[in-house]
Amino acid sequence: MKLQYTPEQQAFRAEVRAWMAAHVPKEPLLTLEGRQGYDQHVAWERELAGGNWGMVTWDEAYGGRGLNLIEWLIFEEEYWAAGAPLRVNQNGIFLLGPTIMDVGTAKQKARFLPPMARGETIWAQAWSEPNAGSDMAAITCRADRDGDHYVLNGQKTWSSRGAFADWAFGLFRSDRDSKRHKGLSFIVFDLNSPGITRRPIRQLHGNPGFAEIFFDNVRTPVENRLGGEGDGWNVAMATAGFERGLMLRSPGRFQAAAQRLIELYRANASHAAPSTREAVVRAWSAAQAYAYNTYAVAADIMAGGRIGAESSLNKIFWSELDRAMHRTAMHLLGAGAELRRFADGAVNDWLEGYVFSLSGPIYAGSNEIQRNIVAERLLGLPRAGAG
Amino acid sequence: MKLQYTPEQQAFRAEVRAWMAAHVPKEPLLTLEGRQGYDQHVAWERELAGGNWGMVTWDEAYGGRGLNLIEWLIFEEEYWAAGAPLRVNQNGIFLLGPTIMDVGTAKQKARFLPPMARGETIWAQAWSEPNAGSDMAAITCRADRDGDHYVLNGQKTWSSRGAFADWAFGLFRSDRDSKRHKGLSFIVFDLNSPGITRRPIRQLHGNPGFAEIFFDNVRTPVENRLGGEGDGWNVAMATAGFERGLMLRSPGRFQAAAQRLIELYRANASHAAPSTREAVVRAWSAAQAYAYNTYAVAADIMAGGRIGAESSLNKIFWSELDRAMHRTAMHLLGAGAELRRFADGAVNDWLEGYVFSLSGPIYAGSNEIQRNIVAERLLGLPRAGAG
Amino acid sequence: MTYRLSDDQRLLSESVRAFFTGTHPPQSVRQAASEGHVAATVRQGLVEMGLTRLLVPEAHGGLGLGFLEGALVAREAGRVCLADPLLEAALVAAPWLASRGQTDALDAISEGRSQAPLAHEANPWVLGGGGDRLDSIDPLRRLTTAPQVRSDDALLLNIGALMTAAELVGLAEAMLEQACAYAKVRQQFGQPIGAFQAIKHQLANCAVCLEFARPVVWRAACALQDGTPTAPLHVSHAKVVATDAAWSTAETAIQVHGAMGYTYEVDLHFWMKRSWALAGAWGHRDFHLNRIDAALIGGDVPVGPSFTFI
Amino acid sequence: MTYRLSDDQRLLSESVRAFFTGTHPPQSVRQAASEGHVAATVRQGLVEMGLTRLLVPEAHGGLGLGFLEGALVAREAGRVCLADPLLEAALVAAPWLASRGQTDALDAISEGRSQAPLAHEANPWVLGGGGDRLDSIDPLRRLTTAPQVRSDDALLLNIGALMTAAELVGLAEAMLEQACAYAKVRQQFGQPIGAFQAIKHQLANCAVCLEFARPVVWRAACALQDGTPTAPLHVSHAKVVATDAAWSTAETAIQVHGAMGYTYEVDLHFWMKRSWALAGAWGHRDFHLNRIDAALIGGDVPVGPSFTFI
Repeated sequence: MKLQYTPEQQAFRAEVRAWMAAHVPKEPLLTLEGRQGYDQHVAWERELAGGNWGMVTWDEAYGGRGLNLIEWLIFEEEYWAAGAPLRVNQNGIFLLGPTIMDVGTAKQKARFLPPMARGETIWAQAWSEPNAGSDMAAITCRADRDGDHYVLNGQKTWSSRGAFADWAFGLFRSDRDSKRHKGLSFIVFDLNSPGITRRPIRQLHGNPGFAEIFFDNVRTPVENRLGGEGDGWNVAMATAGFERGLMLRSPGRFQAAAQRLIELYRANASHAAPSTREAVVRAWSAAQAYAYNTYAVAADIMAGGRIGAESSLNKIFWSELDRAMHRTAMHLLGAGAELRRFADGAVNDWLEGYVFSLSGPIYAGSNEIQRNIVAERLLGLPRAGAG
Repeated sequence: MKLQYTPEQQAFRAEVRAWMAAHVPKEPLLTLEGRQGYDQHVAWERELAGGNWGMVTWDEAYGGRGLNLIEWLIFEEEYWAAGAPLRVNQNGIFLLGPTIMDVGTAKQKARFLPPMARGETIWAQAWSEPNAGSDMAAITCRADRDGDHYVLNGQKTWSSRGAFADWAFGLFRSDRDSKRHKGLSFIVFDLNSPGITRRPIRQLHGNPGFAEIFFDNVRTPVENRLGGEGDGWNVAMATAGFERGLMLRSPGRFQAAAQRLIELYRANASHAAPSTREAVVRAWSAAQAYAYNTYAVAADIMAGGRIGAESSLNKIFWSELDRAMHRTAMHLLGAGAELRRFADGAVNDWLEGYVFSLSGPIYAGSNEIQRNIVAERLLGLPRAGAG
Repeated sequence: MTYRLSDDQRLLSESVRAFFTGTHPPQSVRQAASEGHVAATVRQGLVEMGLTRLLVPEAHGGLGLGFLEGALVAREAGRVCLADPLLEAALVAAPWLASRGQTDALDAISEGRSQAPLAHEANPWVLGGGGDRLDSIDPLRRLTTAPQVRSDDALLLNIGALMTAAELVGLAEAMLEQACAYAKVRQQFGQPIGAFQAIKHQLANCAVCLEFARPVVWRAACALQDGTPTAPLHVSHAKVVATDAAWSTAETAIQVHGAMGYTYEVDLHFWMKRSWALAGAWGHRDFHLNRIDAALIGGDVPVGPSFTFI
Repeated sequence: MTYRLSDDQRLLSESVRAFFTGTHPPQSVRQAASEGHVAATVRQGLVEMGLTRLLVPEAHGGLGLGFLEGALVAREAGRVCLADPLLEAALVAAPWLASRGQTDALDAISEGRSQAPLAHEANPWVLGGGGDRLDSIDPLRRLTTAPQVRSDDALLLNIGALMTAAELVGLAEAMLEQACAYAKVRQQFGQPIGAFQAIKHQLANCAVCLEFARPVVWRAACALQDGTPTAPLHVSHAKVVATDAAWSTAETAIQVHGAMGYTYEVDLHFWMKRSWALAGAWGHRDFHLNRIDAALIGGDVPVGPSFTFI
């Protein structure tokens, strides 16, 4: 254990901080769920890429800087400290990217990673289906082999970024006779392929969000398969491990929220209940604990470890922390909590954040599924018989 | 809705209060789990009976006062306000008594109720078996018919008051070929019958508590069966409804604890965390809500209703309230929380109470079972298939 | 001492429930949200049912009922997420104006012509007043900055908080029912998700929360009606437990619905948004918590088993 | 920046764990409780393993290791519910005395002859001192009122709180393991109770709690070792999360054990009692919560993403 940064790391932090101070948009961008906000966020990805910040851990050949995970964490800390926008390409850089790095061929890496790092190709995920949510092994979308192509048919849903993104990835049943986890293949595809229809889903706050994707004999070349045919479940689980584990939610985001919450508390201390005060203290405590844990996971990976079922602990923790922090803010706002914009015209981003936080315990594998994974894989409890 | 007491009810409250002030022991009794404390508590039952307070709701013919449930609640309020001892005969007066009243024959009522009200017969319960705890339908203790007797064999365990009580009641399998809920009979028996061996179980704090009861060809007359042969499950469920519902834990006990907790808070306010302060407020709030709900249940019963699965809501609420209140007190006591006796020699009854409160979510049907009942019987959710 | 609704009170609840069920299905909520105002037929129905003059004194042509009856109707309004500010006008403004002898506005409320927006320092914005429009997360709350009347009178706050608490109870009940209904039909892993203990126990916790919130609200209504000196304490108690019940039921209900609960297509969000809004209305959660705290820890309210009804 | 135990630190943990597992089974806890003192062989083993002089400076014949190594050993002591006041003497008193140049008592600690009971205003009673005996719920804590030394020095409190936090982590880990082991074998309704989601999810919650408590404790140990100015904040953070983890795991573990958990026969209670006792030792939970509160809300500790390591 050595909890000091090297001079090089400190210099790197200063470099990130200076760049962000010069480039982060002064005004918040519109929501990336709408066309206009999406375009703003894509432009921001390209601005980041201009500074060579697309994905700092990747090799320079792929548009990165070849940095290690500690430096990635420093980058993320300064990114969130600067109040920089959400990453519209997170499905690409944080989920698919590491998977390609892990199981992709040299050709696939060269083809997919650089445009991802440059923000030229924005990625959607396409995991769920109407009857395969928590039970993802119930997938029925088909990928029938036809020579050097797969022909995709079926329906995906809850595709984040699905409305506007360029490409997507998901699991398809490449063996028609297979059941459950077997016979699935991990396939990436161009969202503008003939035969694809996308329909944005209107979210509870009235804006479009994720999308449904319908496949009608969509042809995608076999070289767009990641990993072996029929090995898609394992490839996806590795992706899910990254998603829930290290990268999907880096700690800086929660530390920034805790910091803002402390400020909000100070401004409203006179009418806050005791439990609200302590919830503010707990927000900082939990965000810090999450950061420490992330540094520990990063150090483990750097020492040759892999993220396993521990990522489920992470998913439970950050999603419930995020919801709790925003709930506390709503209590502090009191009568103003319900306003989408305050009287001074400022957006009530605590309210938006609270609504968004409600998706945390649901998406990327519901917390009920995560608790099953923790219990069965980490604690060794038996799978259910009749229960 | 009419939330004022009548002058008669107020006069009754004054009468209870005056009697309690004159009779409640000035020094706390020893724990009723030990021989000496048990005897003290039995003496107290007889003193209560001397004032005709054994069970105020029963007919005068059975040693009661023929009062209604509102008056019973007033009695209980003043009982707990006076800091009177635990009722060593609660298995009798609150659990078995109402069941006898419900399904007993005139002869059974005349035989069992008056000595119960007079504190002459103290009752133990004998529900659980080593392999039938939460899963009570797994009972294997047998009651084989032999003429006008049942011959009891098997083992019961976790029998509260089992070590010293005079009589006990429980479920026995009277149909050898039956399974699960069928073929059980509800039988009461003299704990001093030949063939019975009792073994006190040492509880975690080192004192004896509940007991194991071993049956070796114990003969008990058929007239000691309550309800029909094979109908024991239904009779027991009625008892369990009373237990979990109205009578097992009357609100006064929790209101008294909340009152003491507020005093403890005031004495320790300077070093209490904000959440502890709010937990104190919540203790009063929850104890009051529990009291209101009990008055509502009492009014429903007086209007001809019966307690059903709602009693499971009650059980969950009071058991978690009790644990939360004592946990809060432990936080307030700080360094002193661990002491069995404080430096001044006073017993740390918050610690004792905390330890006792841990049994609340376990006994009388674990809270997991209660939540299943609520979900299935009140909310109509399906029983588990593969779960 | 009878902690039980009278036959008349039960009949009132049942008939209002039947009326709302028939005339105000979720579709009317959806329609009011998209059109920006409630259908005229809904308002007309409220007038015809006598709900707008429920708490108007008989001397002014009203039904002259009390706060408990008002709270029972507010709960029903919550159950259907009523797309009309009935609560603010008929259940809060009317009885307060009447109690202050300001009877001029009562006819307009009775006839459904006025929302009589009243503001209080703990409830700064009003439904349907003048001034600037504010944008609430609840599309059915047309908030504005300029009230018709502003008063910081304590009774006004207490009536507002009580009725809001009752509406929150109704909202929570409805959200629990919606979640249970979904859990019975949504299949995953070859069975309805409601068969899983993880789902069952979360929903059971909501039922516990509600079971012990309802009687607190009725008790507060009686205390306010009876002029009990500690009525403000009981009103705050009601607002806190009702807010907690609605808030936790909302979080559970959306969790049970999974991604479906995050869509506009499922009705749940209307009820959630109303709950979030009402948590802050007529004294927010922390305001009422602090009022209980001040009475119990700082104050001299008698506590203990002898004081169930103080 | 490496948030990872070194190979030496891992080896230390593993060898201490192996040693305790071999020499200090639950039976020795039970025996110490019934006999009123720990077996002499246990103490002798601690001395022979070098654990009594782990934090004694090399100049005084010790191993001269740091607070993180001490915390790792304290955690192992918690895992086995060590029936010896090793923590108070060797992990708290020794390094504090050494830091204050009071080296006279170090030999006695190293040789296992002294428990060197030290008191602090936040930890008023001591293990094995003189004066009156106090009766702890933990039968293995022989509390007395008269310390050998009393100091209200902040470093003493911080060392005591850190080591206690580490022991609490070990206690929680052990209770979670005991509950899981029981849930795998106890059958009800035809299957192990650990197959029920209601049990699984409660235990999973404990695992989450622990996963995010451990790194806070190691971070506090490093901060104290490095002399970081904000070390007291980190120590309080560690004590709070470790206390919460142990307390909630204890409540879950007894619930999973059902009535069996309420018996003396099952080992769990020794671990629970130690947890309850340590929650109050070296600054109780509320004391440390208030210390964090004062630093964050009242103070000027820098917070935010740039200040993970302050």
